[in-house]
Amino acid sequence: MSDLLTRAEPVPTAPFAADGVTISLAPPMARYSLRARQGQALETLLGVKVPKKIGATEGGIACLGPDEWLMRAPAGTSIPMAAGLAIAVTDVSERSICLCVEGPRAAQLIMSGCPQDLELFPVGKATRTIFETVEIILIRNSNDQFHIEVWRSFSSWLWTALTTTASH
Amino acid sequence: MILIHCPYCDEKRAEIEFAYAGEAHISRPVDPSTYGDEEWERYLFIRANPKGRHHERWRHIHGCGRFFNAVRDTVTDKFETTYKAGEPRK
Amino acid sequence: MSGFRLPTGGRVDRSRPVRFSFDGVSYTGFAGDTLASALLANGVMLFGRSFKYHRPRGLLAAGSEEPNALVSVDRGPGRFTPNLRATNVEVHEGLKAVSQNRWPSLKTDFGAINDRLGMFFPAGFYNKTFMWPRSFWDKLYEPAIRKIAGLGDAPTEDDPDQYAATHAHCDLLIIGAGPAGIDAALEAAGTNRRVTVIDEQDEAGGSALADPSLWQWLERSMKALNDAPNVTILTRTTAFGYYHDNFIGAVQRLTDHLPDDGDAPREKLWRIRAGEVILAQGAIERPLVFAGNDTPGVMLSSAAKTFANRYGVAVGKSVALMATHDSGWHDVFALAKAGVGIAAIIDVRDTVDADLLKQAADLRITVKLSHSVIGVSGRYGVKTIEIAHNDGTGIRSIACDALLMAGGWTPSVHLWSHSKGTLKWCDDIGAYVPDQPNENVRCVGACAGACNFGQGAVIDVLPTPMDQSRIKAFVDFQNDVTAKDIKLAVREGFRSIEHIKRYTTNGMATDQGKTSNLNGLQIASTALAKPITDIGLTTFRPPYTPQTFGALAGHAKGALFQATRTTNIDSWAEEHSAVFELVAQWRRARYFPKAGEDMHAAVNRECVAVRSSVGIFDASTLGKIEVVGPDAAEFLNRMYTNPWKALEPGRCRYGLLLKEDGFITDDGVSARLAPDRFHLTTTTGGAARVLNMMEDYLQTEWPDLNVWLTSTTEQYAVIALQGPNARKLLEPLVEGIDLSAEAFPHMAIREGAICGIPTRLFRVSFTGELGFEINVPTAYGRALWERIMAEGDRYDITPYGTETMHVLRAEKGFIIVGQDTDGTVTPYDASLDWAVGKKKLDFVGKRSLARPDIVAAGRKQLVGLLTDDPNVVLEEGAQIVADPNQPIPMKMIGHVTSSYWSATLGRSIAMALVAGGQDKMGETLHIPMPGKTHTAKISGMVFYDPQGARLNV
Amino acid sequence: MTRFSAFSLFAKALGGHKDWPEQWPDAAPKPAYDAIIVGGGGHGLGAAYYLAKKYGITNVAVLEKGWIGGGNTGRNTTIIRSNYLYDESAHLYDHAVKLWDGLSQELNYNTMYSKRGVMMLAHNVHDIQSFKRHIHANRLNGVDNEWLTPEEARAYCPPLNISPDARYPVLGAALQRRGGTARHDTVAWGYARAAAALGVDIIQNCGVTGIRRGVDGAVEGVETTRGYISCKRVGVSAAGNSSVIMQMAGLDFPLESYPLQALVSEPVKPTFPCVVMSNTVHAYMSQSDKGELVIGAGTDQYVSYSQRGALHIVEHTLAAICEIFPIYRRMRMLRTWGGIVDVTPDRSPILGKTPVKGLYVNCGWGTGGFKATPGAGDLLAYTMAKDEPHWINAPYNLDRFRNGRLIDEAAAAAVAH
Repeated sequence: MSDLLTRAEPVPTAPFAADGVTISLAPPMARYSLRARQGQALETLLGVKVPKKIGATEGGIACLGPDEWLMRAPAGTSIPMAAGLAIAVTDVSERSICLCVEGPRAAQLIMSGCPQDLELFPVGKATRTIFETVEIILIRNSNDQFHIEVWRSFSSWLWTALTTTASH
Repeated sequence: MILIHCPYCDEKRAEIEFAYAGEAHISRPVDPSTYGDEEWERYLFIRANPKGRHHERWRHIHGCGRFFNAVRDTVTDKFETTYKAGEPRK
Repeated sequence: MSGFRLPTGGRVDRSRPVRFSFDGVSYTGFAGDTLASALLANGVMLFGRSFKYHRPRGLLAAGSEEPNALVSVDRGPGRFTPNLRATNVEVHEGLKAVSQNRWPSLKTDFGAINDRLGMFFPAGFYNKTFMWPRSFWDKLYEPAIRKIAGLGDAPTEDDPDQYAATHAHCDLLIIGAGPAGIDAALEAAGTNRRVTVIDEQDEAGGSALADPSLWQWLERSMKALNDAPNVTILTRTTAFGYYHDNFIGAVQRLTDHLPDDGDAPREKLWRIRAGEVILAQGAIERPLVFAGNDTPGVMLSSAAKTFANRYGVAVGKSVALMATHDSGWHDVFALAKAGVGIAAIIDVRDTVDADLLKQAADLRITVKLSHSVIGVSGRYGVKTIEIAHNDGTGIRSIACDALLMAGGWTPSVHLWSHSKGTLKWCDDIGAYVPDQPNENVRCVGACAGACNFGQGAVIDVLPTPMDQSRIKAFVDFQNDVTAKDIKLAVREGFRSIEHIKRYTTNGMATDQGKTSNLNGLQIASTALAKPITDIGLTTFRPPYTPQTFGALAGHAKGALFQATRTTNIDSWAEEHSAVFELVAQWRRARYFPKAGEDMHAAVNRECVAVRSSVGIFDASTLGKIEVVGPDAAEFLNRMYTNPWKALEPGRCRYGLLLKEDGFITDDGVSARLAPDRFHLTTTTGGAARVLNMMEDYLQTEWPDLNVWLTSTTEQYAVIALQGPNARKLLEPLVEGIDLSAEAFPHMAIREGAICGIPTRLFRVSFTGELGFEINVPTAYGRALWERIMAEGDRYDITPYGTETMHVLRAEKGFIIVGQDTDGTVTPYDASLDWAVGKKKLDFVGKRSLARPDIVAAGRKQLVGLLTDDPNVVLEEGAQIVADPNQPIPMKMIGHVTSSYWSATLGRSIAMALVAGGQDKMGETLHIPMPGKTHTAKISGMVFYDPQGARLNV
Repeated sequence: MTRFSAFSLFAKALGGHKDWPEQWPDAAPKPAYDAIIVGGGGHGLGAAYYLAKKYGITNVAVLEKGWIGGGNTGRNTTIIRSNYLYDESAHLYDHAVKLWDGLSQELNYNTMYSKRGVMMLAHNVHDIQSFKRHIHANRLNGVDNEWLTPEEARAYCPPLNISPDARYPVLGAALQRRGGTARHDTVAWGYARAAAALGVDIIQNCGVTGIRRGVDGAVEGVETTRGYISCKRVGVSAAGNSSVIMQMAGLDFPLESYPLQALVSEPVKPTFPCVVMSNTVHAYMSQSDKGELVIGAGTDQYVSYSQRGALHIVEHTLAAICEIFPIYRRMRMLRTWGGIVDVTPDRSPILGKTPVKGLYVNCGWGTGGFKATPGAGDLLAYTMAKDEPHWINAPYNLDRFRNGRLIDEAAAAAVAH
């Protein structure tokens, strides 16, 4: 649908590479904030399993809070808006961008500004946290690969912070 | 930077993920218009501010986003416990 | 020349000579030297001048407790650092060090006049004088005091260096890599615990580095630790503070020891969270208090041993020892074996261990028991010392060129105290030792009080036959605090050690009392005739040693200090020479000047363009919250002052939000998209605050409501199109939305597409013109903006900024929360009665609106203000009075909140908060400004199109 | 009282300074007093001094649980200014500034009041509007406060970075030339010495453990760690501990106590000529006579009596300082410390009578107490002597939290205290 207008991204689209770590902008994706008192309600609505434990991820859905899930899916994916139900589905696809940080030094780089103990942060875990003064959502895809979801207007700051530290 | 146990995440997290939210268990009246000026002042402004055991609210604002309650010693800054919003005063 | 390099020994690399300079004189040292050891090796004994008396000073210590030898190091432009301890500065090729706090030179310092006049400058002298004549304080006395005070010069240029920071986590943190710390690390090596060991020196080993008999052990141990995968060792790293829950701050020095550091970070801040902490910080030797104990060449006995064994430097050719503790004897024996001449051992004690006497005899060292040093001769270096029997008899002098002091040991409990662990007094070592922990921490080795350096006597001031009130026996060397200063403080009624510290400044120098606190306590305790434990102990506070501002802050330097939030359209504004302003964390285009235009001209042009054709404005920074759920309307009805339940889907409403105290905190236009879905907007600065406030009420007061809040501020780029041609311009671009006045009235919202992009299209206006606010997915904001600019060309579309937006809204009397209101303004004060639901039983802040002072007459109310002279644009913030001729202080009845030149109206307009203003319509008020008093009449707030005819088209 | 002067210093020097008398006797509590001040900080000692000096009430005791001046008096950044917005505040703080002027001579104790000027930086349009509002209000109230352009601001304070590219560029500043600093300890000691000379008992290590009230509810005396003392007129000036003391009299107060941190650098030669405050980046700084850069940090977010702050607060403060004054990045932090500040809902003090007869209170100064020291002492003394507030402190009553007549400088202008 965006064949007419082109996207403008807040950080370079070319990856940044330094010793032991690369930082790159993940391609656009669909993001939905899912809110309900119980995960079951969402499973009924979406017909997929959703993680029940805060911090767990399952099939692109991360449980961020007792009644909050973040769904990340291929760009263009649309889901029912749950009209009338005690469920809140909100499209936040463009609220944030995703920085992909990977390499043997990825965890070390993120810990430069994030108080999480990433040596004890299991693969598959997702959480909202903070990098210095900027809020992020941190997802560990593999031992050496993290996704950082950050609101667009903060992302150029985060890009500078990560690339500066990585080059030290 | 204190460590705070979030009763929802069930993890100890760094203080900079949290926002302090004042004294706990001061609930808004169902119908404020029934409150006289002094009751209303007490609700709005009067605080225990104890030297010692303090019931207080925190929000895991850069985490699960939930407000919760805590009992902390204001002299040592050590937490006695944290518990979910809505649970009875500890 | 008194000091020199020993032919052999030490850990310096004699195969790598290093050239450096001190006060312009060039010297040679070896790799591994400190500035102190290298200068000693070259025979330099004079390192600095003291703070108050400007007395010549040499080295007291060999480590970070050094109070005297402070130097400045100049690494080139912007890289000047004052007050560095020569004992911690590692020499490198080209190192440039200079002495400080002296004029014109270190050898000849005019400030030393203070020393001659010292008797007139006892502790607290400045409290007692410099009061007459009164005017002299600002003009003469204070500037003079300041000139003489201070140590080195401050840097004068921006620091080009980078600084780094990180968080770190470990299961066991060991602070101090001396023998005790290394043993603790070896114990944990090879376990599954993550162990981090940090040490402030360039090399691990601590006291072992000064004891060749331990070097093999040290090498073995460090190899084992370096090989252990679970152990991390950080040298040149100082743990400076111990904070809550085993959070330790440490700074690692990365490049200052290198000749050329390229662009690597200079220092790195480590923010370490540890499961358990082991403190192995060792102990610091105590100086002795006697006349002349600050003469260059008088130093701690352990320091002399360190210089000899670690750096291969003798502190003198003929060295004497003044001891009250066995450890000094062992040091001297070591020196003798290293080939240093020993003049004598003087010990205040009547008896010492027979084995010590035997060793001294074997080494043919003269020993004087029951004796004390009572004087030192030589201003820039020790020439002779005078000693006397403790009973004052038998005064004689001994020739020597260095005098060592062995006064016993003080465990380093600084970090333990930061952690709020308790201390207990230990009589046999005459010091405080750790008692009960407050965190998961324990002390090992000397800092736990396990100083197995032999026996000692605890003496406050060495016995002397001289009048103690006439001699300068120093306790705090850097601050020039003498024993008699402390006695004076006690005499003047300062009894708490905190008072004594503050009155005498004992322990307040850059060494923070590492060598002076205990001696000060002992002297105070004697003077007060009270046990030391009754006097208290000054609190240890971070940092353990001084730490660079840049290290604690520098990682947040420049662009990284704090994020500047920008919209997707910001880059376009920048390319089109917008002038920006900062609003909360955002940067927004304020106006778009054309060549030669100032703000006034640009804003006039932009205003006229909007009113006559169409303007385009980036409104993306407005806060947005999506409110979703069956109880959405009920929730908003409880939050906002006005009713929300009856709002039809597809319609918008202005919402006013109060704090529970009844004062306005935010406002915005919100739309109902569906029965259970609202799109809220907030002010730019209020977005986060409002969301947090709403979450608070929702989660803790009304958890029963089925409604959820999601910030969508950054989901949408928002482009405002305002002006009579807005619809015409928009029509060809929009799909699926009928823009006609009938189908799409003012204060309505429609969903559809624009240029192929889904949009939430608001028909709203903050200008009073026909207007639309186009919400599209953020990434397409700039592209859409450019498309509309192109399409709008035929309407001469004009981009405008926040300044023009402010003028246009003021012409219509729309308020800006935070400018026309200020946290003390109620809806009634702001003339927004219409926005308060009279029939509503409750909403946040309603009860407070009934408080006596809120309903009282005479409150300041928002009104319009028209100057009698239409060309006068009042200054925002100008104060308003009823009677301009009254004397100062005047009775002020209000102030101007907004004031602009209205190009549309051809005159100035203003809004003001005026006491009882709504009842004063038409009245003339006065605005006294410097030089001129303006007059203005109170009016309504809507200056343009009061009927709203331009909106409903 | 031995008069302090260059001459007495000279004379005593010849005697080896052996016969300086105590500056104030270490008094033991008497069974009864006409007036008791709880809290031996600058405010409390000042109140005792003015009670004796201006109102002839000399049978007064100051009860200090630790050592005098050991609380916020000895832990603050010593900034003095009076350029407040509201009439009530301007009158209150300017009353104090007028007393600061000449205090050294009145007390015969050099309090080192240095009129170095206090400059507040404006970093955005809102700051400018707010500062202009202050300046115009101050002018009509007779309080000096003037607007400076960025260049004028840098001329007044050369280390200031006025580059337009700064994250928070300096768009101008408000300067109060009469503002400045003083030596905090000497204020407490000077008042103690002068008050003692007028007969006031300064009683240290004497904590108040209870307040005894009679059948009519009026104050009868105080229980202390050193026994009961009878007294019908008790003034509480206990800063961070005010809530605790007022609860002894059965009064709940609109107060919360927060840790406030400050820090100093190593001493250097004169480099910083004035006081600079920036509310937008949360930093303020001056240079002491000793040469240390004195820097105020923020409060921690939670209520605490621990006098122990967090590292990230210091990190942020120094980052802000290094942004405004980049030449100081290589300066080094020598000492940090924490105080306990008692904060009211409108961040203005409570100074006056309480619902309990004979009980008076001076609290809630938040981070702004030091500058008000002489004024607060004088007004508390007046209120206790006359059993009614002076017109200057009348608005600072407890009723305002009930009737809504708040004095909220911060809400009005967001200027740091």
